[in-house]
Amino acid sequence: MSKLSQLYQQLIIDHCKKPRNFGKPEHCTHHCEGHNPLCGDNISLYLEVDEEDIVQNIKFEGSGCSISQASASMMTQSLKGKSKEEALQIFEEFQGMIMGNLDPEIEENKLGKLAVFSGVKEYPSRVKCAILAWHAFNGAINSDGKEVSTEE
Amino acid sequence: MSKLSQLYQQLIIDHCKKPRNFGKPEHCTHHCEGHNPLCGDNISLYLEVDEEDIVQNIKFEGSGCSISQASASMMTQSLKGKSKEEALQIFEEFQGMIMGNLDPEIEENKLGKLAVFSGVKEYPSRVKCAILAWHAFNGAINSDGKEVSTEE
Amino acid sequence: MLTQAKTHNLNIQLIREEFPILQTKVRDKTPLVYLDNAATTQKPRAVIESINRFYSEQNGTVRRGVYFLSEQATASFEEARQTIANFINAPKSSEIIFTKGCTESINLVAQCFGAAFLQENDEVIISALEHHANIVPWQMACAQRKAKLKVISINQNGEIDLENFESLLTERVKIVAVSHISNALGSINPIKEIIQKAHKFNIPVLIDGAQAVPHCKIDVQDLDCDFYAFSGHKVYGPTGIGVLYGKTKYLEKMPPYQGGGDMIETVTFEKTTYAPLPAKFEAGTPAIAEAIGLAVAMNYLQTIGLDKIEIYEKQLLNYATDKMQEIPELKIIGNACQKASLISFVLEGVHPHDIGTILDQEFGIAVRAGHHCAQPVMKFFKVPATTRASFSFYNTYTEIDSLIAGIKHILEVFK
Amino acid sequence: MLTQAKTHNLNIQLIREEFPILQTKVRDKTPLVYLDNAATTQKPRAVIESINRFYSEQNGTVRRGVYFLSEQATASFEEARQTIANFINAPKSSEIIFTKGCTESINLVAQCFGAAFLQENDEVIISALEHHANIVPWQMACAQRKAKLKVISINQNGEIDLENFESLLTERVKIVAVSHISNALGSINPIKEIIQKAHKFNIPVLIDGAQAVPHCKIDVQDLDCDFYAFSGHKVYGPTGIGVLYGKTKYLEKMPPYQGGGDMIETVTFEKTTYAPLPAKFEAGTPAIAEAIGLAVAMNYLQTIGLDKIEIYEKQLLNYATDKMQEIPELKIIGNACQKASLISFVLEGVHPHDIGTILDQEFGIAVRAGHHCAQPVMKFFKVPATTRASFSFYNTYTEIDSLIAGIKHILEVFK
Ligand SMILES: Cc1ncc(COP(=O)(O)O)c(C=O)c1O
Ligand SMILES: Cc1ncc(COP(=O)(O)O)c(C=O)c1O
Repeated sequence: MSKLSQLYQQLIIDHCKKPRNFGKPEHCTHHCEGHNPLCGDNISLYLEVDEEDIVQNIKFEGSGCSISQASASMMTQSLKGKSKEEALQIFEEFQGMIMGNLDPEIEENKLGKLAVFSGVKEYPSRVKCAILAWHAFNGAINSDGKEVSTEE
Repeated sequence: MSKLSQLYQQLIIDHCKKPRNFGKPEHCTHHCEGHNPLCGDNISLYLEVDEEDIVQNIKFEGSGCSISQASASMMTQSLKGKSKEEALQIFEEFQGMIMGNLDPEIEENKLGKLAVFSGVKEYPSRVKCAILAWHAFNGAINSDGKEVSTEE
Repeated sequence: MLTQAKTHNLNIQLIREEFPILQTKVRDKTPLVYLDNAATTQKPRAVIESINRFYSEQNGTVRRGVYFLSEQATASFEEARQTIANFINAPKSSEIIFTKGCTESINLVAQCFGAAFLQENDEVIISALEHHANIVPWQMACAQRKAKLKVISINQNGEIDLENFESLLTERVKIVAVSHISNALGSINPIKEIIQKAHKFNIPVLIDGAQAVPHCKIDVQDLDCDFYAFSGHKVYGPTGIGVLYGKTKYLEKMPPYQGGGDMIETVTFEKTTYAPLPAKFEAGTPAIAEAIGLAVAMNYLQTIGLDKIEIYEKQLLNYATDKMQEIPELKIIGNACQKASLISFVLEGVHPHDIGTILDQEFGIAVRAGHHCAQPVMKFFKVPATTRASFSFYNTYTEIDSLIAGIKHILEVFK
Repeated sequence: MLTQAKTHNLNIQLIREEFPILQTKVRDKTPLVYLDNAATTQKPRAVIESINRFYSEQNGTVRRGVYFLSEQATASFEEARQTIANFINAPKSSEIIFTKGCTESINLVAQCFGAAFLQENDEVIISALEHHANIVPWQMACAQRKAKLKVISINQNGEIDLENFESLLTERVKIVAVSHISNALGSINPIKEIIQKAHKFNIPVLIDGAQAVPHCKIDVQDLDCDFYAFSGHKVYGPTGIGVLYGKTKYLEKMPPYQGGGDMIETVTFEKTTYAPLPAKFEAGTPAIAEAIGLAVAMNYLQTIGLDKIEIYEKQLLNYATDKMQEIPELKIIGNACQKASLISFVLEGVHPHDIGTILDQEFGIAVRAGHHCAQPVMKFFKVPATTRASFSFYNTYTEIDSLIAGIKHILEVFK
């Protein structure tokens, strides 16, 4: 498999064309906007986190390249139902992988299908695309839930 | 004779060390200040021009390199007693010579001893030194005599 | 075809050999297909060598030294200024000010013209087609001086609306600043008309020529523009150098931009008097090697012939446009009647960023994906970004064929 | 001598071979003796080749491209920034702003710090030793904001008067700007004390390091200066590039300097939001090749070792000073205790301009004659101009002997 087809795997293209968990939920406890001014990618991320710090629901809206869209889509699948702690660990691992500091084939990890993004590390200008949704997640979960609770 | 010793001929060094017509006259009809900001050379030129447009007296004050001082000194010698018209012709010729447009050895001219400055054309950064006094002369003689007549 | 198109007589293969980078391969694999010439141009050997030669044989500072190297450097530097003046037909070389780039040239005018002429409630006119470099400096100047920024609208083809422009012309307007050619769409703007109309109101006009100087002959006297700005690196010259042409009558009334060595005549702690043009606007040691390199680039372009360049690049544009129009999923953004050799486009269902990456990785093709520092243009056309292919006279039909093949491949991947 | 002086262990001949221009002859006749290093320095082969390589293999624009050349250029450019940050021990590379030269670096601070912090009746302190580049920008900023410029006095040795400095420190003072080393006299100023004293009043300090970076190790954290400015061409790097180091806490509060591409996050015609550091202060396409070349120069200096350079240049200074003091007609201007490898002098009865021309013509020696862009210093010492010889580590004792022989010859000519 060429490096490039590794980047543009069918899974990524599929998520890009049919993003999962797309849209604005009726209720949310946390919210964050992400923006990549270099290419105009943007994302609105909505979380519903319960009292036990479990991510009960997670949805997103936005536009951008296939990498950013697929990354957001697969992130929502992967984080739904996880505890805040687990989710942040996966965030760390994902970040490690696309910065080239974690090789999912060798090192233990909880990335699962997200390993499909390991090819991104070869494309410095695309790293930001892949990480955008994750930064939005990090921003949302660490923000004060009440602040965005007006969003219903 | 090397190019350089052609520039620093004894005549020039002599005029630099003992400038002729140096000082401020009691009377003058025309006056002009010249300044070369690049090297700090400066000159004050004083003329007494009579009704028939003859340069009756010409004196200068100032400081600068040997070329500028000698040029001023020899200019005063050469222009004293000349008519305005003649003086301006010599100015043109002098300027032509140091810009390399007039060769005093070949072409007819009224430069006389001033031909000693012909070497200057080889030194672009020194052309301004040689021409400074002459520009002051040109400025003075073309100025309205009355304007500087307060200078007595 | 019965009528014969104008011919350019250029030997493109020979020309390509003059550009060392065109002989390189992308990741040691694919030959480079460089189609991002609107961002920056590649350098001919003559330019690279002139820089090398300057540093190896001539390097000295300018204007002040009484020694050999400095006199040589000063002569080459001022000769470069003259070459550039001739290239755009400026009446005097003292009207050519060296800056670090087109952006700085425009900032200089926004600040210094602003300081001299712009007051509260005055207006500045730009167009809706501008690069950020011709928007933000004016926003800053207007904010400082409480003046207003007015924007000439454009139509769906990406053309400036001249009627709208005329409706904006009032005595409150102190300056008009428009681009000669839009870097986002390629539109060639009717600057001669704009200048004439503005001059009827005695309003001076600045032309942002960053995208024009590499592609067509510029004659600032014929245009009668009051300022003309461009960058060295976009006209086959070095980075770190730009040019501002300005009419003496305005430059003389403007205060200096930066303070320092060479822009002054005398300095005391109480008072400073400024040097004559162009030194007044060139504080500090200038970009000497870069100015010399830029002049070499201009000589190189003149040897090739700007008329020929224009003809050939137009042919490349037409060829690429025709091929692209055959692809149903492709939409060209910007269809001005008068267009430079640049095409902005979007592909249905594929983001420009993905296009850029795949063209680069699979085909070694360099195109630009993004907003091209022209976010208002993107907003107008309601796209977040476009893919832009911009051609130079060293590009070939074969390279355009590669681009088209690449686009078709991408459509396959994303089908 | 019984005590052994510190040794530098440099092989000067090998070093000289790295500088192509040192192999050239002046007017194809005399070997070049380049003693105007304070004006600009010569370039080692590595620097020249890095520029050549950039244009021949890497040239692309930075920050925006998704293709190979642009990614490479961006990586090299940001690596250069990091190299420079390391060289002066800046805590973060985002505190390194690329400018076109030291003059621009100082103007940037004068304008943007001025806009943020300087108000009517505030004061700015500079010293009586400054280059015009560290005078005029402050005069301009003070005039714009109705602030006052105060000048620290110097003594007859050309040393800053620290007591006088302390007497100027009040709460009205908003910034202090002094040179690390004087280009006119060579005095090494007590900047660490100056910074400490200013900080007691919470006043930030800008250091004009144009003359210091080539000669001694700079540690901006140890100095604790708030801004540090220098030029590429004076540290063996290319023309057209300079550096401003600034503490984040000030840079963040300052408005941007120029407007354009890359310094913004979003642009609409109504409003523009600015990019984070350092991009906020780097509008437009930067001097890419020049930044890379400058980093190569810094690596080169580090390979040689700044400690060794300092020792050797001090030896050259001492040697030249001793020899000059043997000439009764020669007077050294500037006798600071701490002095860099630079000597300003006057010869009785001979104007500096004549000295410059004769040294050049007869001996191929390049020295500077003039006011060295420091007219107030000349005024203080009551000389219209001086002759200045400034040494680099590529200079030799033999070259100094030539200089001394030249001076003696001139005295003969003018006897
Ligand atoms: C002390 C000092 N400051 C500032 C400058 C200005 O540097 P540049 O002309 O490279 O901007 C110089 C150079 O002449 C200098 O010696
Ligand atoms: C139309 C236009 N104006 C101005 C600029 C700014 O040029 P630079 O970044 O070289 O200063 C550009 C380059 O991107 C441009 O295309």
